[in-house]
Amino acid sequence: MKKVKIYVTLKESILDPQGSAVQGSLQKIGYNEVSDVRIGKYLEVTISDTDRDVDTIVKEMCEKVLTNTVIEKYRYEIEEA
Amino acid sequence: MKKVKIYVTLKESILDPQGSAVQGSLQKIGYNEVSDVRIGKYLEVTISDTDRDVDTIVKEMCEKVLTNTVIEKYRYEIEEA
Amino acid sequence: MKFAVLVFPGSNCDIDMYHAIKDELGEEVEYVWHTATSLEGFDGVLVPGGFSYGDYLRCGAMANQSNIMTALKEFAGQGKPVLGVCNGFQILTEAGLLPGALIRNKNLKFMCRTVQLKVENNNSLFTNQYEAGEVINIPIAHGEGNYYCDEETLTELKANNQIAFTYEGENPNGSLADIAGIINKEGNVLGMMPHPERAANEIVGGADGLKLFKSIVKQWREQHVNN
Amino acid sequence: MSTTKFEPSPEQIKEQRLYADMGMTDAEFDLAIEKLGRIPNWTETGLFSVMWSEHCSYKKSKPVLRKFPTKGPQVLQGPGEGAGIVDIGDEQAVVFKMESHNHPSAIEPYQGAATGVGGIIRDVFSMGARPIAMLNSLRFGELKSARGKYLFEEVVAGIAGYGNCIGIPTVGGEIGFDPCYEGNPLVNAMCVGLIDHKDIQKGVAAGVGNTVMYVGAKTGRDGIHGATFSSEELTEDTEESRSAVQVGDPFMEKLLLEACLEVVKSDALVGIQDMGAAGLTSSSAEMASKAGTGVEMNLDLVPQRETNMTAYEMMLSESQERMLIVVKAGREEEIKAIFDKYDLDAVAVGRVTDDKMLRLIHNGEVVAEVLADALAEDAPVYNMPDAEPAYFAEYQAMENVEPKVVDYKETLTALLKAPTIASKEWVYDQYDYQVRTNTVVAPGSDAAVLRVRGTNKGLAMTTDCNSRYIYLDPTTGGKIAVAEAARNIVCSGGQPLAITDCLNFGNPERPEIFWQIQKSADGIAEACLALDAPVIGGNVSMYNERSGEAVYPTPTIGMVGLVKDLAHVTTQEVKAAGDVVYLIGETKTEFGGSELQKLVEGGISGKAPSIDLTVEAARQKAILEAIQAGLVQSAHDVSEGGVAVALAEKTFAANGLGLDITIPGSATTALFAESQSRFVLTVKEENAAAFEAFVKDATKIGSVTADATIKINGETGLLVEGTVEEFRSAWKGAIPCLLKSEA
Ligand SMILES: Nc1ncnc2c1ncn2[C@@H]1O[C@H](COP(=O)(O)OP(=O)(O)O)[C@@H](O)[C@H]1O
Ligand SMILES: [Mg+2]
Repeated sequence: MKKVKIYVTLKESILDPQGSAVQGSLQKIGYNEVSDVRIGKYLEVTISDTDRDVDTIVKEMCEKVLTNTVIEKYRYEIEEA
Repeated sequence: MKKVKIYVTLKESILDPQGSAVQGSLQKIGYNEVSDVRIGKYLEVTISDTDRDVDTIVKEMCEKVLTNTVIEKYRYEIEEA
Repeated sequence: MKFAVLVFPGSNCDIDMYHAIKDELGEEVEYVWHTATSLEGFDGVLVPGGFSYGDYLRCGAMANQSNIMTALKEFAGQGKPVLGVCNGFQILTEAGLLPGALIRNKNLKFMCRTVQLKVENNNSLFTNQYEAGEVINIPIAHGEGNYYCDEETLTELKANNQIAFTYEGENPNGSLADIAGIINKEGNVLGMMPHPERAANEIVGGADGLKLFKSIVKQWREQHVNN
Repeated sequence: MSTTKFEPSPEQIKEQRLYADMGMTDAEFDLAIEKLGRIPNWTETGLFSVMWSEHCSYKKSKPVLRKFPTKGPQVLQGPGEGAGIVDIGDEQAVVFKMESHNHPSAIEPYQGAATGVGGIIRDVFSMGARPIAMLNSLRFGELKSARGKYLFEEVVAGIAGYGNCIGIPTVGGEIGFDPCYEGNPLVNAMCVGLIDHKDIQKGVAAGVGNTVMYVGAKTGRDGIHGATFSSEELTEDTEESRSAVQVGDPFMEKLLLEACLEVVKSDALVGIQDMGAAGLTSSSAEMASKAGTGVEMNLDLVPQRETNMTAYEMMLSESQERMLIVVKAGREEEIKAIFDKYDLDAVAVGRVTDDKMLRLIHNGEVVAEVLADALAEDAPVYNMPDAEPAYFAEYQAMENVEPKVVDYKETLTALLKAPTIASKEWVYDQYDYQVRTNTVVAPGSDAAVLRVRGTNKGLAMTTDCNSRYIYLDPTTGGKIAVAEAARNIVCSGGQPLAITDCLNFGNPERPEIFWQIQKSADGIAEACLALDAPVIGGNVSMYNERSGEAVYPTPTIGMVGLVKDLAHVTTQEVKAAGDVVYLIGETKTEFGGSELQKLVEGGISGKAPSIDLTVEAARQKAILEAIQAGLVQSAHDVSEGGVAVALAEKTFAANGLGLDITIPGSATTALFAESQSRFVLTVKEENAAAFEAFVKDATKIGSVTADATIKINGETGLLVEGTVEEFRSAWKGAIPCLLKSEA
C-alpha cells in the first residue's frame, strides 16, 4: 500500500484570486510581513497494492482527473504506508 | 524572507465528500487500486523579513484565520526563501 | 425597533434583509459597513447572506476578522437579538457565537430551491410566532450549508432545545440531524442556512419567513413595554 | 519611438511578416503602415492587430449588422456602447446585452464561462446600471462523451460560481445539445440591468486635460491576444498555445461593481468603459475616438500583477475586472476615495489630449503613438463572398412527411427525455435565481419575470434560438428565433421591448457559412420589424469550428419585455381543475429539424417549419390583451416536441392536476409537429366566451382535470394516457441520468 501526497497549484502566471484576497486581509489585520499567498490543493491518495507501476498511475491520474493542466501544475511524493 | 508551506486537511472524523467523489470517478475510469482520497488545502505563504518570530506568526495565522479548528487540522514547514 | 444589517465586502443579501425589515415588517433598519466599531442604538443585528470576501479560503473566515465583529460579540453578549442567515450563519460559527461549522453540501453543488422546514422550537425569541412543529416553506441558496458539530455539542444542542429548524422531508445538504438553524445557549443568537428574508412577500417566494422577524419584534416590544 | 531591446524592429516585423502571427493579413499591415505613415513598431502592431480583429472591429460582420432595425421610440441607446438601453417609463430604463465566451470555454470550461459572465456584467454596469439578472444560452454535444459531460458540468459550475458569488440572480436561459457542438460548445451570457435615466453613462474620453484613471484588478499577462484568438478556428494545438487563461475573480468584480455604481453618482465622472477584449487598448482607443480626443497614458503607472511586463503585454492583456474611467481634472481624489472604501486600485495613468492620438509612455519613453480613430474606426470592412450551400436546395425540395411513430406514449416519453427538451432543473438548481428578492417567475416557466422594486411593473426576459431550423433554412429560422423569444415574453404577460443577439457561426471566410450569416440576419431583421423589437446590441462570434466542422448557425436572441402590471404575470403550469384548455394556431405536417425527426431518423433534414410574421404578430397581440384583461390562467408556447410536449410541461409544476385532451387530425402531426405561432392556454370556464372574443383562432381541446393524469385522444381514439408523475420523472431525470451514465 502506498500513500501519495499530491500538491496542485496554479501556474505562476495565472491569477490566484483566493490567494490575493487572503493576503489582503492578513495584511489588514496586522500581518504586514505576509507578502504573498498562493492557494492550491493538497490530496492524500491511498493506493492499494497493485502490479501496475504506481508512479505511472499517479502521473496519469494527475493529468487526466486531478488537475487541469491548462491552469494548474502538480508535484507528488509517494510513500510506503 | 521565508516561504511557509501550510497543509490544511479535514479532521479524520469529518466526512470528505469531495474526496469520495474524486475517488469514485477515479475508480470509474479504471483506477481500482485507489482506496481512499482526502482533499485539503495547500498554501504557500511568503513572509518578508521581520523581527517577530515567524513560527509564532504562522501558528497564530493558522489558528485565527487560515483554518477552522472545529473541522480542520494543519501542519506547516518554514523554509528559507 | 431598529435593526442593523451588517455589510461586508461581498455581502449580497444585505439589500434583501433591509427591504424585508423596511417594506414588509415596517420597522427601522440601517446598513452598517464592516469597518464600523459600534452597534450602539440598534436593537437587533442581522448578518446577511452572500459571499463575504468571495467565500475565498473558507466561508465567513475573513469576515470574522472585521472590526465590526468585536462590537457584534459585545452586542450578543448583552443578550440582544442577532440573526445570521446563510453566509451570516457561517460568520457566526466562525466567530464562535454559535457552535459547529458549515461544510460543503454532500452533493458538492450549490443549491437554490425552496425547501420545507420544521419549527422544532417555537419558544425562542425568533420563533414565537410559529406553531410548534409547523412546517414552513423557505428558500435555500448555498454551497456549504452542511451543518457539522461533534457528538457532545449535538447532545447539548438537543438538551437545551437549541435546534430551531430542521429540514422536513429531504435533507438537501447532508447536515447533521437535519439541522437547518440553531440558537445559542442564551437564546439570543440564531443562525440558519435558509433565507427567511426571501420569504417575506407572496409575490417573490412566499411569506413564511415574515413570522420570524415578527417574533423578534414581538419579544422586543414586550420587554420594552414591561420595563 | 523606442522598442524594448528584445522586441523585433519595425523592419523585422515587416520583412519576417511577424504581424501574421498576430492574425493580420499583408493588406491589413500595409493599411496600418498607410494610416501611421511609417512601419508600426512591435507594440503598435499589437494595437492594430487586436483592434482590427473581428472580435473588436466587426470587420466581416458589419455589413450584416447593418441589416438590423435598431431604432424605436423606446430605444435610448442602440448598438455601439457597452450595452443597449430601453425606456420603461417613470424615468427608468432597462439595459441589456449578450456576449459569447465560446472559445475560452472550450479550453477551460469553468473559467471560460465564469469570465464570460464577468465580462457581460461589466458591460452593463459600465453604463451606470445596476445589474439585476443574468441569463444564458448554451450548446453542447449530446452528453455522450466524457469530455462532453465535463464541458457541460464545468460550464454550468462556472456560470453559477461567478453569478452566485457576485450576487446577481441567474433567472433563465436555454440549452441545446447536438453533435455539431461537441468540440466547440457555445457559451452565451446575457446581463440585464436597471438604470435611472439621469445616471446613464458613456464610454467617452471627453474634455481635454481631464484625467484617465485605471480602476480595479491589477494587470497580468492573462489572455494576451484573446480577441485574436476568438477570431480564429479552434485546432488541436490551440489548446497548447493558450498559455495564460483568464481566471475570474467575482469578489473583485463585486467590489468594482459597487464602487462604480457609487462613482456614477458623482459629477466628477466624465466617461467609463470596461476593459473587455483587448483590454487597455480598446477601452482607451474607443473612448478617445468616440469623444474626438486623444489619450496619453503612462504605462509605468498601471497596477501590475507580474514583473517586467512590456508595453505590448500590458496593452494586450485581458486581465479581468478592470475599468478605465475619465474624471474631471482636479477631482481625482474624490473618485479615489470611493475606490479606497472597497480596497480597489484607482490610479491616474494618463490624460485626455487634443491631438487625437493614443500615446503610450513606458519607462520614460514614448513607445506607441497612433491615431485613436485609426484603431477604433479605420479597420477595413470586408464584404465577404457568400454562396448558397448545396444542402439548402436539396432540403427545400423535400416533401413534408411524418416520421414513423408506432407508440405515441413511448414517443412522448422519449421526447421528454431528449436533453434539449428535458428539465433543466439540474442546471438552474445551481444558480441562485432569487438573490435580491425580485424574482417573480423563476426558471422553469416560459420567460423569467422580475419585479421593478418601487413600482408595480415587471421585466420579462428570455433567450431563444432553435439552431436546427436555422441550419435547414436560415431566413425562416432567424424569424422563428425572434418570434419564439417574443412568444415566451407574451406568455409571461410582457410586451416585447427589444432584443440583443449573439451571432454564433462557423468560419465566415467560407462562402456557405457567410450565406448562413446573411440569411439568418435577414430573418431576424424582418421579425424584429414585425414584432416591434429592435436590436439594441449584441455580439458576433465566428470561427466556431473544430477541425473544419462548423457548428449549426446559432444566432441566439435575448429579449426583454415589459410587464405593465404584476397582476398580468402568467406562468405556464395549469392552475385549476375544470379550466378550459385552448390550442391557438394551425398545426401542419412540419417536421424538418423537429425533435421527433431527430429522434426517429437520427438527424435532421427537409424544410424548417413555416412562419407568417403577420399572423404571429396579430396572435401575440391578441393573447397579450387577453392576459392583460385577466382572462388567462396559464399560457405556454408550443416549441420543441410539439403540442404533446407543451401539454405535458403544463402539468409538471401543477400539483395534483392533469389534462384531458382531444385533438383532431393525423395523430403524429397533431401531437408532435413543430408548426410555429402556436400556444396552449387555459382559461376559467366562466371566462371562455370573453377569451374567445379576444383570441379568435382559439380551439377548445379539452380541460384541466383533478386526477394528475394526462390523457390525449385523437380522431382514432386514445393516443396517450399516463400519470403526470411518470412523464415528469422521465423529463426530470433525463439530464442527471445522462451525466451519470458511462462514457
Ligand atoms: N441554462 C439555463 N439557465 C437557466 N435556466 C434555464 C437554462 N436553460 C433552460 N432554463 C429554464 O428552463 C425553462 C425551460 O427552458 P426552455 O425549454 O428553453 O423553454 P422554452 O422552450 O419555453 O424557451 C425556462 O424557464 C428556462 O429559463
Ligand atoms: Mg416557451
